[in-house]
Amino acid sequence: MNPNYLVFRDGCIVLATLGLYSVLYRENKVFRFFEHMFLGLAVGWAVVAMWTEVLFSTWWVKMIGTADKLGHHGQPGYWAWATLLPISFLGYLVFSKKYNWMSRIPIGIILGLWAGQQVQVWFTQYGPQFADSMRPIWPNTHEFTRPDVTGISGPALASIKDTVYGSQAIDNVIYVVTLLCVMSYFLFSFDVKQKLLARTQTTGRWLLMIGFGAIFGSTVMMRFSLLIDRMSFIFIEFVKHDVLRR
Amino acid sequence: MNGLNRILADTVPPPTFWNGVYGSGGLWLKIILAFLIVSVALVFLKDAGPRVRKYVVGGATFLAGAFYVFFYFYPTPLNRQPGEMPQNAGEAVSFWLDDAVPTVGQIANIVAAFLLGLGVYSVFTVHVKRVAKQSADWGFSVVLLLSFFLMVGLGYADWGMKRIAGPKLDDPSNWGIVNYGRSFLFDGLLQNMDAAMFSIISFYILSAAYRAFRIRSIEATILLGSAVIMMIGLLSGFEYGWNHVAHQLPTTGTYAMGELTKWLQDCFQTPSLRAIQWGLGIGTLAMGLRLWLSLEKQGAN
Amino acid sequence: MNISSLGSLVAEDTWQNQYSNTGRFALFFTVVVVAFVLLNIWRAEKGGRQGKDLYIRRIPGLNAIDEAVGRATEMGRPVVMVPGIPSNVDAIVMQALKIFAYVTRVAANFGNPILVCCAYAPVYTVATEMMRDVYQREGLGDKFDPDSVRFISDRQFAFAAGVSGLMLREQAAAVFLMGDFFAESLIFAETANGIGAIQVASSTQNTQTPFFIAACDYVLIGDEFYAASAYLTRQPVLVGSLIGQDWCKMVVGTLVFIGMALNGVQRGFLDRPTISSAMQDGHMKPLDKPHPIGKKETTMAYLFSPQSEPDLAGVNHRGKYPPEELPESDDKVTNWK
Amino acid sequence: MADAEPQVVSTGRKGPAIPRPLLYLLLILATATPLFFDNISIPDQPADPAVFDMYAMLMTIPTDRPVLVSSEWTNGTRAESRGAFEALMRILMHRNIKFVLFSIADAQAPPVAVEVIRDLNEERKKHGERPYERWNDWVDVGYYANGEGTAEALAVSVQKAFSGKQDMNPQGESEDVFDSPVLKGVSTLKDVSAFINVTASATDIVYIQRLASKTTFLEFCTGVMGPEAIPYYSSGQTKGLAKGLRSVIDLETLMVTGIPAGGSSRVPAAVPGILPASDPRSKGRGNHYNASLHVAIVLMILMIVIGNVEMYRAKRGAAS
Repeated sequence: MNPNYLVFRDGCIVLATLGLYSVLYRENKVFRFFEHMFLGLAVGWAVVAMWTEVLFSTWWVKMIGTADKLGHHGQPGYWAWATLLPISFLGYLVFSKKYNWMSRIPIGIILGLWAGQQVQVWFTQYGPQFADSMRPIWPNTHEFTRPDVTGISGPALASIKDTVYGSQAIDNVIYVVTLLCVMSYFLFSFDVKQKLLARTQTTGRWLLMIGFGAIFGSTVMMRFSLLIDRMSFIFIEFVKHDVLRR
Repeated sequence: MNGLNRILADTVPPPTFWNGVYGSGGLWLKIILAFLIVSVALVFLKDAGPRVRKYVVGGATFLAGAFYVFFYFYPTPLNRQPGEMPQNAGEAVSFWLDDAVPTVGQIANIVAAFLLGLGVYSVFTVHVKRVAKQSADWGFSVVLLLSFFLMVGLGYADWGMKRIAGPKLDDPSNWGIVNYGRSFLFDGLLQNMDAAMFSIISFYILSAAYRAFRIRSIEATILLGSAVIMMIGLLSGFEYGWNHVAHQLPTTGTYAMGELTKWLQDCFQTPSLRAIQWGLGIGTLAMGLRLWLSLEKQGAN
Repeated sequence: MNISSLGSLVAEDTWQNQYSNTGRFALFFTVVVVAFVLLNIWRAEKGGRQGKDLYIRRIPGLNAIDEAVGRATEMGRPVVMVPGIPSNVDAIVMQALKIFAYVTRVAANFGNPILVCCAYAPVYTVATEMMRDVYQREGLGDKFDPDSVRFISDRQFAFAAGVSGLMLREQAAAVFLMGDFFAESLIFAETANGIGAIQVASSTQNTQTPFFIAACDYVLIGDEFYAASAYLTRQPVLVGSLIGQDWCKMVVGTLVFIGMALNGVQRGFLDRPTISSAMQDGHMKPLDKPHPIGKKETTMAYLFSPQSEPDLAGVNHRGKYPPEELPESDDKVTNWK
Repeated sequence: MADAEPQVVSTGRKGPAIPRPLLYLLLILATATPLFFDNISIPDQPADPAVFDMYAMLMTIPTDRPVLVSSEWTNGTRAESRGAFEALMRILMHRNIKFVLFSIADAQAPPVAVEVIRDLNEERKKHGERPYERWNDWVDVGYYANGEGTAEALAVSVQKAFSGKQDMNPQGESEDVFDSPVLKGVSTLKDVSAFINVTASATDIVYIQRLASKTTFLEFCTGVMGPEAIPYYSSGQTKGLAKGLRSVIDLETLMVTGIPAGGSSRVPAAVPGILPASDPRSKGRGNHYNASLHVAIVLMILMIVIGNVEMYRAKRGAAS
């Protein structure tokens, strides 16, 4: 690519970035300018992508088929895809006072397809997690800590993995208690006047907070790394390399 | 022509009632007929009474969902190889279901894509109105509409050129003004504005942490404590120093920073995430059932 | 087990394969969950007709809705609602819109302006219809402003920029963030906080919930989101479904508890018992050499993953299509020209 | 009853002592300043077993078969994903493993990845190594709009999924990718040595649901996705996992130090490093950003402490 173009492009990017950042100080005209430009570009791209990335390959080509080219075999077209066009366009009747009920048909189809899939995927997604949570809470060895596995391989390693050591049993107790207490917090139709339930629910909430704290902590890294990268773009790639040519 | 022969094996289906040859008059006729028949049927339906309406909407929803439910409960032909025949009628059904899944999976995408026009309509009504009335901020609406049309124009022009020229245009040295224009708008501005907005979050995280992360209740303290431990665990330098000290302790290894964060993750983060997720999963399934069977009252109540 | 006795409609292999793949238990369990939900909906509807009310525990975040809208009215500033950035019209966004319909009803009665920002065109369609419906039902059909439901952009961060710009310019007094939120959650929450708006939030994405907890006034955690519409409207269908969900959670909890105990017993206390047979290719077969029991050799492990390599299970008796029935050959290629 | 259900109310509505703009300026300084100092090196001692497994798996997968690399990131998450992708490419290139590049998340993902490969080739030339050639060493099969369908198809047959795709050969002609040295003889997932997902969106679940069990599935995800990806790693559905910037830093360290025997739970033998510590390439993008990350997180913790001290003081002031 032309180096002058690159400097121009990077300059515009830096301007846009700073323009968007300006909202941190307060809402202002510069931000408003870039915000509207951003929205215009984004909606424009959605319109481009609608055809070029979705409809063209998944609908149009399927409907009319493809020509036979060298090294690329032609496919027949399936006319039934054409029926989706009028059905989809019922959605546009939402603005009609009289026929707006028809806009529910395409939405109903989308919803139905989604709902049916839920029955299909529910167990596949959660079943293995149920199984993994059934952790034994007592050790099956007299040793307390798991030995260091450095340098161990084969059956010996497999045996270590299949053994529940004392410390692991304690961890498993914590695991199961956390799991069941948090689950009890999400029971809605039982009266919490029952002392035991009230107590497990409160404990559940506290344990939940440990989990949330851990999530918070581990996601902070990504947020900061994105900023660091932007700073690297502005100061190193643009100012240092493009402008100062160093 | 090695590639050609290989692809032949199972990708070209035989001609049937349902398909037609690319560009042939027969296929076009079928396409137009299909379009017209469905359109006419829908026009007839428009004045249906409230009862019929309910059945039409509910029926469409039910049928769409029933496919996947049936697919799940009907036996799947495992270990099916290309070119294999079903053993009997029952297995023929499962073969058919298997083949139909990718097709059915596309329908939602396609319908949703057609509905994008509604979104564009919404954007236009707001901003064109503003420009027409010259109300406050109308200049910015002009900016929005202008960048919209530029993006659409250059986007389609670039796509068309790339379809004609093939992979040649993957190389920037063969680019013309249109390709540069699209790349500038998309790869340059749009993608980087995305990144800029994405990175703004870190400012907000800092201010939220300063403003709201306070030891005001047991819960907040617990949240704060585990968050800080995890954050410290992310610092490789700190971890290095900590482990160095931990190694001096009588029981080596156990107090390593990595062990602590891993313990937090395994004993608290994973089970609490799972407990929430299971509840949400059951909730989603229940809501899915209610929607599928149209048990909920339409609209708001 | 020989299932071919069920009839020759379905080949024996197919049945065997099916259930060695997803597992008979998976199908059974899914049916149980579905049945519990439907049964309780039926029970609640019956009870509802007899005027019985079923108990739901208090959900603090939801009591704040009236307060938030009331405050917005006092200040004469709009209520902003964002149903997340879904990639599909699904239960999550429908649920969010149901809660928003309730908020809209309160706002409409107070005569307070609303603004619903959508990130997905089909959602925009549903939202427009629902909100207009609310106004019509309240007899305020003429007060509904079609521009109060807007499509902003389907691009995550363009949406974030657009919505925060709107919040700032309209000086929203109450902000409701419910549904599928991702990284943009904190942008909304902090922007709203910056202008002093009350925020009621909920994300089904667990990784975002802590950010909402840190930055928002009221947060619905996890499943509370699904309980919300039942709590707000007390519709028998929703309440029944919620009770059904509770039953399912109890079943799952019990199952985990039993599995835990059973695994513990089978894997031994202070000693690993030796086993002489194990599951191979979907059948219990004697082992050449007995060995101490492993993690994956318990009843529960077999129940949940009956066959780890489904492709290896079962013998395939299917015939091949004869070559002349195969769709094409080189000279037929031109057919598709 | 109220005490059993404490409310999540956390906003302090009183104006904090440090104004927001100053806070933001501090953060900009904290992240930008360390970037100007190339020679800061912060020690790193990798401890995350998932990263050990990732490196060990990458160093031991067979070299006679290609790997499938689904690159699902664009410049929006360049910070973490580019570093991860570069580390992956360095290892693959070092071991002369051929690869196929594609995406189901974003049409822009393959071009962005190709750009990284171009940059890495420049770097290789500078160090006197042969550039990794398109068509002979890797092919780009582009973007697939229907992710679920593509994953489903890949699970059945790689050939079917990628059929009809073309790439440019060194003579500048378009040719069927299955005629390239990379994909020659590949028909199903059994013919590839690993499936590697470098992702910034939820594509990992799509693959895990449909094909992870049929091949060696490795995942590079962003830091935010980490917590949700861990359960799949611990259940063995994902064989190696790198989560965000910290894992990139760890990988860069492992590329120098290697792993002793038993260090990885999934590969018993010792694995050597591939770069000497003196090689400037051993300080990759991850290491380059590490100092800034440290300063930023320390600033964050500091602000939490200051905020709490302020609250404590205000409370005491109100009490007296």
